[in-house]
Amino acid sequence: MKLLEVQNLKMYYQTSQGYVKAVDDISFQVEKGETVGLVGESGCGKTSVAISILRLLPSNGRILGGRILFKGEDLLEKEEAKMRKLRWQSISIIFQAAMNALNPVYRVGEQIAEAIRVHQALGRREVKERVRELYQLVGMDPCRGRDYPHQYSGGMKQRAIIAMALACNPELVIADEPTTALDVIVQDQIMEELSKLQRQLGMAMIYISHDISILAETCNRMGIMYAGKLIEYGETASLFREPLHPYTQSLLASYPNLKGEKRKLSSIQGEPPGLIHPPPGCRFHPRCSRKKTICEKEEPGYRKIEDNHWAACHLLS
Amino acid sequence: MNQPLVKVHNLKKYFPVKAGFSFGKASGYVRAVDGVSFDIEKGKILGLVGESGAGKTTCGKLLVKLLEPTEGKILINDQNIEGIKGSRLKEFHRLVQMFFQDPYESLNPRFTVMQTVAEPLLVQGIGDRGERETKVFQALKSVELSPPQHFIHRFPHELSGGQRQRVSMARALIVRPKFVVADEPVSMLDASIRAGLLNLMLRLREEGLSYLFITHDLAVARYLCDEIGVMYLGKMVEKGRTEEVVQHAAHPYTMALLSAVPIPDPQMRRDRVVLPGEIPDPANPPSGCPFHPRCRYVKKECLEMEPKLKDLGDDHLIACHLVK
Amino acid sequence: MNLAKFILGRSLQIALALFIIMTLLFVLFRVMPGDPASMIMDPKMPPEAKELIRHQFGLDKPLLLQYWYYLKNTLRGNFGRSFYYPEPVFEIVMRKLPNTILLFTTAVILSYSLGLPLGKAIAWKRGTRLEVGATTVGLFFYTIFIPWFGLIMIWVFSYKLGWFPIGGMLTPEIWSGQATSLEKLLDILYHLALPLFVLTLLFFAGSMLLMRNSMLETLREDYIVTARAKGLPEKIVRDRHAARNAMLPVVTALSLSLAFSMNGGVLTETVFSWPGLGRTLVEAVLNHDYPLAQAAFLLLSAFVLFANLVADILYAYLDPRIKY
Amino acid sequence: MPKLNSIHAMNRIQSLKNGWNLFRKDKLGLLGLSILLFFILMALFAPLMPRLNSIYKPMTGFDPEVSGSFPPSKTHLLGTDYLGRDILSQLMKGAQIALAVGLTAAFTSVLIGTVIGLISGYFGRLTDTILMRITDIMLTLPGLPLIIVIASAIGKQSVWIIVIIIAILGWPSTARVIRAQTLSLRERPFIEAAKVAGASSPRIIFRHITPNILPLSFLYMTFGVTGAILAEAGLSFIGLGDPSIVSWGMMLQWCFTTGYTFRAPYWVFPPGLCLSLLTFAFYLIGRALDEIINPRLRETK
Repeated sequence: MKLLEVQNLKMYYQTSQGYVKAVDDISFQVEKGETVGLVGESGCGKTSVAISILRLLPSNGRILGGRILFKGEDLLEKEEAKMRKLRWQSISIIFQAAMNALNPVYRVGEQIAEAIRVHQALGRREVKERVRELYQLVGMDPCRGRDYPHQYSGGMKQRAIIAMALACNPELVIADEPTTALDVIVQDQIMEELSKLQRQLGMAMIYISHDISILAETCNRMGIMYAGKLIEYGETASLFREPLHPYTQSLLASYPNLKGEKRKLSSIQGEPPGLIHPPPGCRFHPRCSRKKTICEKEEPGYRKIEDNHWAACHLLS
Repeated sequence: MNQPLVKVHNLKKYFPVKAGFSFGKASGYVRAVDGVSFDIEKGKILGLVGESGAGKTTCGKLLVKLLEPTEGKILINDQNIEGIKGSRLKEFHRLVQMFFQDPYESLNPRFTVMQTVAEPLLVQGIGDRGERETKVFQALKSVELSPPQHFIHRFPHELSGGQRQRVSMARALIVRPKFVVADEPVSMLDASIRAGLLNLMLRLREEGLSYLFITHDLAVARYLCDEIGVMYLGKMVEKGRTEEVVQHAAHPYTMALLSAVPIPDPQMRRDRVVLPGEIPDPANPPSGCPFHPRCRYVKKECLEMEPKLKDLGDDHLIACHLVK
Repeated sequence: MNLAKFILGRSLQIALALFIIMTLLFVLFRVMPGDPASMIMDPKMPPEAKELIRHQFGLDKPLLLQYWYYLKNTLRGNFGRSFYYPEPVFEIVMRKLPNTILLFTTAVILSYSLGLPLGKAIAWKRGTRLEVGATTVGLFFYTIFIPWFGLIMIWVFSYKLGWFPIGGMLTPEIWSGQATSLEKLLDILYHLALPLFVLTLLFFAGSMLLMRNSMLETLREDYIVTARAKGLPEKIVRDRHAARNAMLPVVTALSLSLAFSMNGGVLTETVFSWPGLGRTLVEAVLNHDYPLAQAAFLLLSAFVLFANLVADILYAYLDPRIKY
Repeated sequence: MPKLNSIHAMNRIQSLKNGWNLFRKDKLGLLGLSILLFFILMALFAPLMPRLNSIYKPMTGFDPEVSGSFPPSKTHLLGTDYLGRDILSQLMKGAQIALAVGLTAAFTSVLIGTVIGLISGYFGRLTDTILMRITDIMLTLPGLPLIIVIASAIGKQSVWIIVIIIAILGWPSTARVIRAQTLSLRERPFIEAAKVAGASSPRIIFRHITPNILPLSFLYMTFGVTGAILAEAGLSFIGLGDPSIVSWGMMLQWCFTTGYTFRAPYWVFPPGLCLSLLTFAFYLIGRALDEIINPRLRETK
């Protein structure tokens, strides 16, 4: 059953230089209990997708089109009060711990309890008990709930944020760069923990990351974003076996590997475009080694290659 | 065999820790680098890997004399660099240069690319104005920023992250150094840009440049380095030729580090050894083997005695009691 | 926690500051060119009395010894006799101190309890006409010339409308007669109203602007997005998460601006003839009553330093990251 | 190859232009700038008044036809003071004094503060500890009372002595900010890069750190002007100003001590209003500059 359907979403930021077209006509779906990854380089609009789903736009952000269906209901049509109830209760989000996502002046346990109290009519005792449970769930000592965020290490903050995200048993959890700025070993601990919890609790997850290698092991399906567009979307295995879009192909070839043969890395010429005046036609064409004349003029549509594997590229026709 | 270009012996750097109100008195020391030795031959790359707080960056800064060692000896090109000052220090900086981690912070925001790249020549008193400009053009071309006239008048905020990093590299390369300390130069860049810079560094190595390459990413280290040294809490715990370390890691920490690296291929399942806990406070390191609190194979010996580096043969060194 | 140690440390700093002020006063009034004796002796005194004071203050001794006597006398509260009033300086200043505390402290508390909520509210409604208007008016009052504003207030409310007295603190008829304490209290409030209003408005503008800026900074923090994502009602996000954190820089600024606020306090006391330390200082200086001026200044500084300490303790209480 | 010098000059002009474009968007900043321009014009035209007629000399110009303070008339557009001197010409002269006092005092104190902050931040250690302890103590002293005490101890009431006192007492706030900025700049990798390039300490201080803190010093100067003008006016109002000079504070003092306060609103209003408006203007300009110099504030728009 489809849990979340994002259809033709458009989200722009208003700036003095013009509109930043951060999310431009993006569609994808998340089934119940599955994990979907969104990969893209910095500034490609992946975080904007996340905050659009939760409708947490900054004051200059505008959703200019599209629908976001959650269990069949359009979130963009919902009243603010109803939306507020839905946040965390049904859809929660895991922010980067390095980004100060915990309020420095309150005890961490209290911040988790706050999320529970808003959504569930529980007594003080029960809330306390639930917080203890959550701490145990993410492998932390419940006594640490009495500490303030600055007393935690990066990895512990991230665990606490995960515990907070799971507080109300949401059906969908969005993890926005959950391990960026953490060391390799702690990153591995956190990813392992998240996979375990996802299997155990059965919620659906959207992972957002700039690092395709982290998501390769975690996600059932994956979307590749480039300059505000979703350029390829499909089953992870299929996407890695046979990447369709030239960008995906080059991206995969730019990762060094620890296992297997050592091969020369290929890099992509140039830099990602600015999103105020993105290139016409296919946004990747200025950097594409196989571009044709049509790529400069016409925007490519999605083409379905296999079941559940799509890409937007003129070369595929 | 070649005479090594860089020889480091028993290098130590302790930082005093000050507590609250005490006036200038140190209440303890952080042993950021604690007895590290290695050699780097001409045209080779040694990778230092480890988690943050392992002392990699301090090690790098000691080699370019941004910090003075507490103890130990550094020979570069057969010259002991201890206590050199004034004109000899300037001369030293023609031989040894550095690539920095953060492309956004390593360029003076008020300097144009021209001013930035020409600065080493200016302070070293190399060439006249015209010669310096020619050299800046050459340096920009060598880091693949072309055409150079496109870039020389720009300010850092008008460049992308990858371009800034190239400018920063051009500044280091303009004095034609023989040895470069590269402190995580690609860790803040996106994958597609990272590959280009790694290939650039490999090309420069072909031209005879040697590096100390500092990274937390073993996959990148494998791609770039001839040798890998693994650091943990200021100490070298394993060192050897890259493929040897990657394929036949012997130290439990190296094994854990290797197993934590994600593989960009869903077909390949790795055997995860998830290491518990986090790196301890370097101001207060554990007794015996610094890794023992997180080690699965910990023995009584490990708590009491610090293991020495042993040679497994073929220059593969390891500091662990498990290996006899 | 170590609150006692923190307070002790800060108290030592205050003692040091007072010592420096005392030394400064000594240098200013005794070492500066001119007859030092004339600075602490009334020119109208008979010669014998002068000789006595000269001896008492050790003015016939070497400078260093004088300094020692001066410090001893000051610490004992022996500031000498006023040139102008027939009583010891110490008694005069101790009588004035409560009046300054009453006016200044009430104004600070009142202005902050009004300014913080309003600053919070206008930051929340950033970009609206209300916000722009309140900010502009606030800025105007923040930079207004207080004596002038005070005079206008007196002109309107006392002179034209006759609602309040022109100045002073007490009505002699009430205090010499058989008035009840309630009547006396009301009389003080009647005199306090206008100067309090002026000073409060002035501090209020500052606190509101500070809170607004601090709030705008805080609203950009990531934990505010987290709070919204948690589905918390807007009011809780604003009050519990944003405003609570925005308070921290405001309190820091409070402790730094107390000394600055005292400028306004002194001028207000002068315009409204409020019998506090500030007005005493001004009058003493104009009357060349140097012993009184010194004592008034010393006490005023001590009061500001003490208020600073209170603000620092408040900050330490508000911010859990402070470990004294 | 193009002449690099001229290109760098162009770049500088370009960055000034960008700064102006940002400033222009701040309506309050523009308001401040126009008020300031108005007062600058006033100061510039001040010398013209006595040339028009000697009764318009701000200090000594007595009108034989009026004795004492009178409301505005045709010859005295803003009225006269208790000696029959023209208030308008006093007001214009006062603009000159206020600008001169404010700018010199602020410039001097910011200069001292910048140098001390730079030294403290760059060299650190004991120098830093001593300088910052002094700064902290000075910051906790009540400023105006201290100026009053020092001015009275010195005895001579000259406006330049007052300027010097204000300047000497005003540096600590700048020093603190510049020190903090220097400290953070000193740790930035581009300073390390300059060291690795072989640059000497003077070069690092003057070529790398100073250009990056000057905007901040300039910003503090605009705020410093406000403080200096208000301090001089306060001192004059109390009666410790320079009696040989017509400053706005002095005008108010004359009015206050001669007992005209409540009888001559035409005399009380203008100097106080000018004072408040001028300091307001500098503050608004400072605020607008702050948004340009500290980009954190800019992002939300």
